[in-house]
Amino acid sequence: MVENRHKELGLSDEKVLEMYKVMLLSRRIDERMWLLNRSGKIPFVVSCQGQEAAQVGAAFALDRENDYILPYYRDVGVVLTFGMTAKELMLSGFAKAEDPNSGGRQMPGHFGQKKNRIVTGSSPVTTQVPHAVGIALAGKMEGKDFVTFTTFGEGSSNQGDFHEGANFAGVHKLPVIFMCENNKYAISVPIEKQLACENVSDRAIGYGMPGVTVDGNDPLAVYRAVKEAADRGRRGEGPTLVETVSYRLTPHSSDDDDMSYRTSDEVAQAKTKDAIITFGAYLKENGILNDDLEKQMNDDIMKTVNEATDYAENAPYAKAESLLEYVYEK
Amino acid sequence: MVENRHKELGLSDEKVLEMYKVMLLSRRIDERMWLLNRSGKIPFVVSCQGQEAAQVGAAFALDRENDYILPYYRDVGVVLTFGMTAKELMLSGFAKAEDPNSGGRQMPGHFGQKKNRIVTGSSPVTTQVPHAVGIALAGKMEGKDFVTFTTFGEGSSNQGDFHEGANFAGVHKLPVIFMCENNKYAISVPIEKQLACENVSDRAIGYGMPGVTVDGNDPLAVYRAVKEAADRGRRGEGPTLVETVSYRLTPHSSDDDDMSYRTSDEVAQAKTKDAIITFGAYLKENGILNDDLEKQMNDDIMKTVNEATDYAENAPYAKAESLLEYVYEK
Amino acid sequence: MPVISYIDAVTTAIREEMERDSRVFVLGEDVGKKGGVFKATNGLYEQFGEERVIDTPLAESAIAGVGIGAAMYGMRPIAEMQFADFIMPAVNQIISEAAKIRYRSNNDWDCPIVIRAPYGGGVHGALYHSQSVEAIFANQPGLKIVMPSTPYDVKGLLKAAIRDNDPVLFFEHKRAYRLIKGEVPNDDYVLPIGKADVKRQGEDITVITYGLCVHFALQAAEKLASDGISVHVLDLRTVYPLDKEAIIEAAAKTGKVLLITEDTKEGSIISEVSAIIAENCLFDLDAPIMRLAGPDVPAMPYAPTMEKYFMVNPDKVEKAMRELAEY
Amino acid sequence: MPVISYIDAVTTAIREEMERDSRVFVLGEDVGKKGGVFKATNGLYEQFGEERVIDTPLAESAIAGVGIGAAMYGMRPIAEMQFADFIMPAVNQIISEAAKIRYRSNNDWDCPIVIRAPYGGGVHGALYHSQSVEAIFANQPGLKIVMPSTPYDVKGLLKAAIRDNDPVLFFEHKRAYRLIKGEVPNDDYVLPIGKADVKRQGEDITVITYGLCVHFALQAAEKLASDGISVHVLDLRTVYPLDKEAIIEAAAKTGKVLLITEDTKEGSIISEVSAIIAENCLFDLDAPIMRLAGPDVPAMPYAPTMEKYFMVNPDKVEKAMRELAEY
Ligand SMILES: Cc1ncc(C[n+]2csc(CCOP(=O)(O)OP(=O)(O)O)c2C)c(N)n1
Ligand SMILES: Cc1ncc(C[n+]2csc(CCOP(=O)(O)OP(=O)(O)O)c2C)c(N)n1
Ligand SMILES: [Mg+2]
Ligand SMILES: [Mg+2]
Repeated sequence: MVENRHKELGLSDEKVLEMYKVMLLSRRIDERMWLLNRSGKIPFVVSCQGQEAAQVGAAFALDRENDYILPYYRDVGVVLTFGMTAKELMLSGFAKAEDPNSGGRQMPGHFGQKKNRIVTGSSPVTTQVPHAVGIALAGKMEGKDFVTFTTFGEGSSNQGDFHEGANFAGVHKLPVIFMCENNKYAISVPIEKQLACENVSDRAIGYGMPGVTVDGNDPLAVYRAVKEAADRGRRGEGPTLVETVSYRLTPHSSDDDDMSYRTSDEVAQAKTKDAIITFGAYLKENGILNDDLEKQMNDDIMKTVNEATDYAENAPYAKAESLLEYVYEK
Repeated sequence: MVENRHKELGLSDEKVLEMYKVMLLSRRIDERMWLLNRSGKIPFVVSCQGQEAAQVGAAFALDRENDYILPYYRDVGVVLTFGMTAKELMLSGFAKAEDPNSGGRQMPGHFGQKKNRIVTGSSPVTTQVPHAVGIALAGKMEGKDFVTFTTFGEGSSNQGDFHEGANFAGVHKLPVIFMCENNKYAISVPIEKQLACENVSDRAIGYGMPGVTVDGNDPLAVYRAVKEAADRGRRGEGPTLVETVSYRLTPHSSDDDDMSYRTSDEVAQAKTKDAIITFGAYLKENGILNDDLEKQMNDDIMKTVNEATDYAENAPYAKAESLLEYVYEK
Repeated sequence: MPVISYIDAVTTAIREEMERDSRVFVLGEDVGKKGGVFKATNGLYEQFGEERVIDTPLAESAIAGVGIGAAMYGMRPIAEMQFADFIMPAVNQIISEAAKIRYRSNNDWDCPIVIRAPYGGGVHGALYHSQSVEAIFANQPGLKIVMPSTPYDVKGLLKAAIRDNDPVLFFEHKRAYRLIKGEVPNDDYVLPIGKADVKRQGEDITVITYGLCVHFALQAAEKLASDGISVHVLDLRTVYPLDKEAIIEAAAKTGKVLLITEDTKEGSIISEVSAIIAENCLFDLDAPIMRLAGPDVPAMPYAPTMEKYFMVNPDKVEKAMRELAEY
Repeated sequence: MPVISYIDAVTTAIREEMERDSRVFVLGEDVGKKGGVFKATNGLYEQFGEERVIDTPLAESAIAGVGIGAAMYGMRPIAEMQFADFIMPAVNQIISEAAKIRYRSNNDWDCPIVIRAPYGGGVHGALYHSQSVEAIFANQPGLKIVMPSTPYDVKGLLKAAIRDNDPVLFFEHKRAYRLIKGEVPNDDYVLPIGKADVKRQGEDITVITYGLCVHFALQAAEKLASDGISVHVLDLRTVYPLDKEAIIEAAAKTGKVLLITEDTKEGSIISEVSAIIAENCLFDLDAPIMRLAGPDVPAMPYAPTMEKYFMVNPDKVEKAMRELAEY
C-alpha cells in the first residue's frame, strides 16, 4: 500500500472520499455540458477538466460556512464544494430563469450565489482580485475571522488588477488567498509567452507575501497549501499566493480548436496525470475506494447529472421583458 | 584622500565633474522655479531635489545619441543630460509658446522633445512604462541597438501599467531599463503604506529580470547599475529593474504642505545625505573640485539660470486660438 | 442658516454619514493623514482613525475594485479619485463591475459604492488636471452620475449617494470648491438623485446645464433680467440617467433652449439632453437647440491664454443667451 | 469583383498593408498561432512570422500601451482587443495617451496606432461578449472611431486607418463577420475616414445608422419601397468625429429622421447625431427626431429570450420606419 498522506493533514477517509466524489461530479457535469453543446442544446461551455483536484483540494481547506470565495470561470469544483448544486449549474448551462448565478443573464461559468458566499463574477479576467481584497478588508474592519479565496489563470496573472489587488492585500495584511490555477495555456498562448518568471508564485515576494507552487493534480498538496494560507490569514499574518500547476485537458472553451496550437500527443501525455485517475488510484491503494464503491459512486453521480439536465432542459427561460429589471434597486 | 571610485567605472575626472555640474544645474533650476512660484510668477513646480544624483548618474550611463528616454516629472537631471536646456525648461515653467515640450500646453515636468529622443509624457503615472517597452520592441524589430530608459516613483510602481509593461518586456527580452526613483513618499503616503516588499526591486524576479537596489544619493552607484543594465540590454539579455533610494527633499509640489504628514527633523536628517553636498565632497576629496572651481561653476550656472529665466519670462504665450491646432494631423 | 463652501459641504456630508453609519468609510490617495490634496477629507483621519480613512497605494483600479468588494460585502465605501482625470485606470472596475453587479447577479448582489472625484478647469491644471470625464460614463446603465452645483445640493446629494444601494459617481467641480459658498442647513437631509432642479424661473429662454456653469448661467440671467429678458435655469444635478420629464418641461416652457457644458462638445451630456428634447417636444421649439461647450480639443492647455479660450465663462454664456433670446 | 465576407475583408486589408509597409505589425491575444479567436488574423503568423504577428501576454493596457510606444517610435501597430468588452482595462492608455500625444507635444510626436475590436450582439455572447463600447470613446478629441458596415467599407477604411497618422479605433461587428458578404475589389484602395456614405437614396424618410443596423435599415427600406415609401439611408461609417455636413444634408433632405444604434440609448452615438440636427436644421424637420436603440440596461443577457428582446432587428426597424413615414 502507498503512504497514507491524508491522515497527517487531519483528513479522514470519509473526507478524502468526499473530495473525490466532488471531483468526479465536477468532471461528469463538465462532460455533460460538452455533450449538450455538441448536440446543439447549449451554446457554450468552458471547462474545469484537469483542474478539479486543485479546485476541490483548495475548497475543502476553507471554512465552507464562513469564508468568501471569488472563483473564476473554470471553478466547478470550488462552487460545488461551497454548496452550489448540479441542478443549479445545469440551469446556468441552459440559461434558465431559475439559474441562481444570474437568472440566465450570464454565460455558464460566471458564478455567484450570495447565500453560499460565492461572489458574483464577470468575464473580464482578474477583476475579482481586488474584490476579494475589499471583502477581506471589510471583514477585518468588522472584526470577522473569515478568509477570502480567489482564483485566476496564469495568463490572467499578467493583468494590472492582479498586481494592484495583491499589493493592496500585502500592505494591509489582509486574509486573502490568491490561487493561480496554472494550466499552461491562456487560450492558445503557452505560458512561456505569458510570463518570463519560473513560477507565478515568484511574484509573491513583490507583495510581501509567501508564494508557493504545488502540484495541481494532487488535491492533498493543494489542500495543505491552502490550509496553511487560510491559517495564516486567520492568524492575522496576511495574504498568500498559491500556484497550482496542472494542464487544461480540453480546448479553452466550446468555441476553441486547440489542435491549431498544440498537439494531441501533448494532451495525451497530460492525461496520464489526470487527478481523476491518479487520486482514484491513491484511494484504492489506501483501501478507501474499491470497484464496487466506485461503480456506485459513478451511478449516483450520473443520476444526479441526468436529473439536473432534465430539470434544467425543461425549465423556463426568463421572460423577455424581464431583462428590464434590476438595473437599479427598485 | 578617499578612494577614487569613478576610475574603475571608466569615468574620467572631467566626466564626473560634468556630472556634478548637471546635478548642480538641475538643483539651481529647481530652486529658481520655487522662487518664481512663491512670488506668483509661475503657477506650479514639481521638484527634482534629492534625486539629481540618481537622475544624472543614470543618464550618463546611457548613450545620449541613440537611446530613448521616457522620464517622469521629476527628471530634470535626466532631460538636461539628454540635451534639453535650462532655457527650454524655463520656457516650460512659464508655459510659453516656445516651450519645446508642449508649447505651453502641459504643466512643467511633462517632458518631451523628439530631437533628443525624450518621449512625450503625461500626468497619469506609469503610462510611460508600456510605451518604453513598445519603443524597445520597435527597436528590436528594426534591428537597432538602442536601449530604452524609463523612470517612475515607488508609489507608481503599484500601478497595473508597471506590472503589465515589465512583464511584456520580460517575456520578449526587450532592452528596457526600468528605474524606480524611490524617494520614500508618494505625496503624503510613506513607502510602508505603498508596498509590503522590502525593496521595489524585489518585483523583478516576477518578470524574469534582474532587480537591483542602489543608493540614490550616490551617482556612481547608479551609474554602475544603469550601465550594467544598458550593457545587458544591448547584449540582447533583456530588461532590468533598478531602484534608486533617496529622499524627496521638498514638498511633493508647490501645492503641497509636507509638514502635515512628516517632520522637519526627518527632512533635515535626509538633507545630510544630499548628494549635492556629498558628491561635491567626494570630488573635492579626490582633488577634482576646489573652492575656486566650485565658485566659478556656481557663477556660470546662476548666469545660465538667470538668462533662461529672463528669456522665458519675456517670451510670448501661444495665441489663444492656437489651442485648436494639432488635435489631428493637418 | 450657516454659509459654507462647496468643499466644506463635501466634508460635512461625509463626516455626518460616517458618524451615522459605521459601515461608511473612505479610501483613496492621500485622503488620510493629509486630508486629501484638496482637503475634502480634512479632519476625518483624526476623527475616525486610519482604519476608516484609508490612505491606499497609488492604484486607481484597486481603489475602485477594493471598494467594490467591500460594497458587495455590505460596507459603504467612499472612494476618492484624486483627480477625475485619473479615474481612467479604474474604468474597467467601474463599467464592467460596479455598473453590472446587480444586473448580472439577477439582484442577488449589489454594489453601494460612491466614487468621488474633483473635475473641471480654470485652475491652471492643464491637460490632466482639468478634464470633465462624465461623458465617458454617461452611457452605462447601472451607474448614476451626480454633479452638483451648490453647497446645499452637495450635502444633500452626497448623503443620498452614500445611502444609495447602487454605485454613484460623484463629480465635484474643483474650482467651485472654495469659490462657491452657500447656505447649508446643519440638519441631516437628503436630496433625490435623478431629479433636476429649477434654479431660476423664467419665461423667455431656457438654459439647461450643471456644475459650475449653473453659476455662470445665473449670473448672466441676472444681467439679462435688467434688459427684460427672463431666463429659466434648469440644473441637471444628476447627469445620468437624466431627468427626462424635467428637461422636457423646461424646454417646452420657453421654446428656446440653450444647453451648456464645460466639457468638449461632441458626445457630451448636453448632446443627450438635446436628443431628448428633439424626440419629445420638437414642436414646442421656436429656435434651434443651441449648445455652448468647450472646443473639441483633447483637454484644456496650461498657458493662461489657451485655458481662458477653452473655458465657458459668464461672458460667453451671456452672449449665447442674448443671441438665443433675439432669435 | 470577388464577393468576400466582412471578416475576410479585415484579414485582406491587414495582409495587404503588412505586405506594403514593413512597419505594420499586429499584436494581441491569440492573434498569432491561432489566428485570432474569430480568425481575423488567420494566416498572418504563417506569412509574416511571430515577430510581426505577436501573441502578447493577457493584458490589454499593455497591448495598447506597447502599441502606442511602438507607434510613437514610427511603427504602424495594429492592436487587437479580443472583444470590445475587454478594451476597458486599456481606457487609460487610449484616452490619456493615444488621444492626446499629438496635442500635448504640440505636434512634436504622433501616435499612428489602430486598435481593432469585435463588438456587438446577437451571438449568445451575454453581458461581456456583446457590448457596443463606442460611446465611451466618442467624446475624446484626438481619437477617430470607425465602424464599417460592409466588406467594401471594411477594406477601404481599415487600410485608411492603418495609414492614418493618428490613433483610430476600428470596431467590427462580430455578427457581421460571416453573415455579411459583399463585393470587394482586389485592388488597393482607401476610403476617407470621417465621411459618411449614402447607402440608399430616398425621398420620404431618412435613416441614419452604422454597423450591422445599416443592413437592417436597407432590408426594411426594400420592404417599404414596395409600399411606395422611399427611404434615404445614411451610413455614418465614422462615428467620431461625426460627418456633420452629411448628417445635416441627409436630415434636411426628407425632414423625417430615424436614428438607429444597437447600443443602449441614453448617451449613445445617435444622441450626438440628433443634437447636430436639432442645432443645424431644426426647421427642416417635419417630425420629432426618432431614435431606435437597445434598452437602457447594462448589457444584453445570455438567455435567447432576453437577448432577442434587446437586439435591434429588421422588424423593429421596419416598424419604426413606418411609424415615422406616417407621422
Ligand atoms: C480582460 C480580458 N481579456 C480577454 C479575455 C478573453 N479571455 C477569456 S479567457 C482568456 C485566457 C485566460 O487564460 P488564463 O488566465 O491562463 O486562464 P485559463 O483559461 O487558462 O484557465 C482570455 C484571453 C477576457 N475574458 N478578459
Ligand atoms: C494615475 C494617477 N493617479 C494619481 C496621480 C496624482 N499623483 C501625482 S504624483 C503622485 C504620487 C507619486 O508618488 P511616487 O510614484 O512615489 O513618485 P514621487 O512623486 O514620489 O516621485 C500622485 C498620487 C497621478 N498623477 N496619476
Ligand atoms: Mg491558463
Ligand atoms: Mg515617491
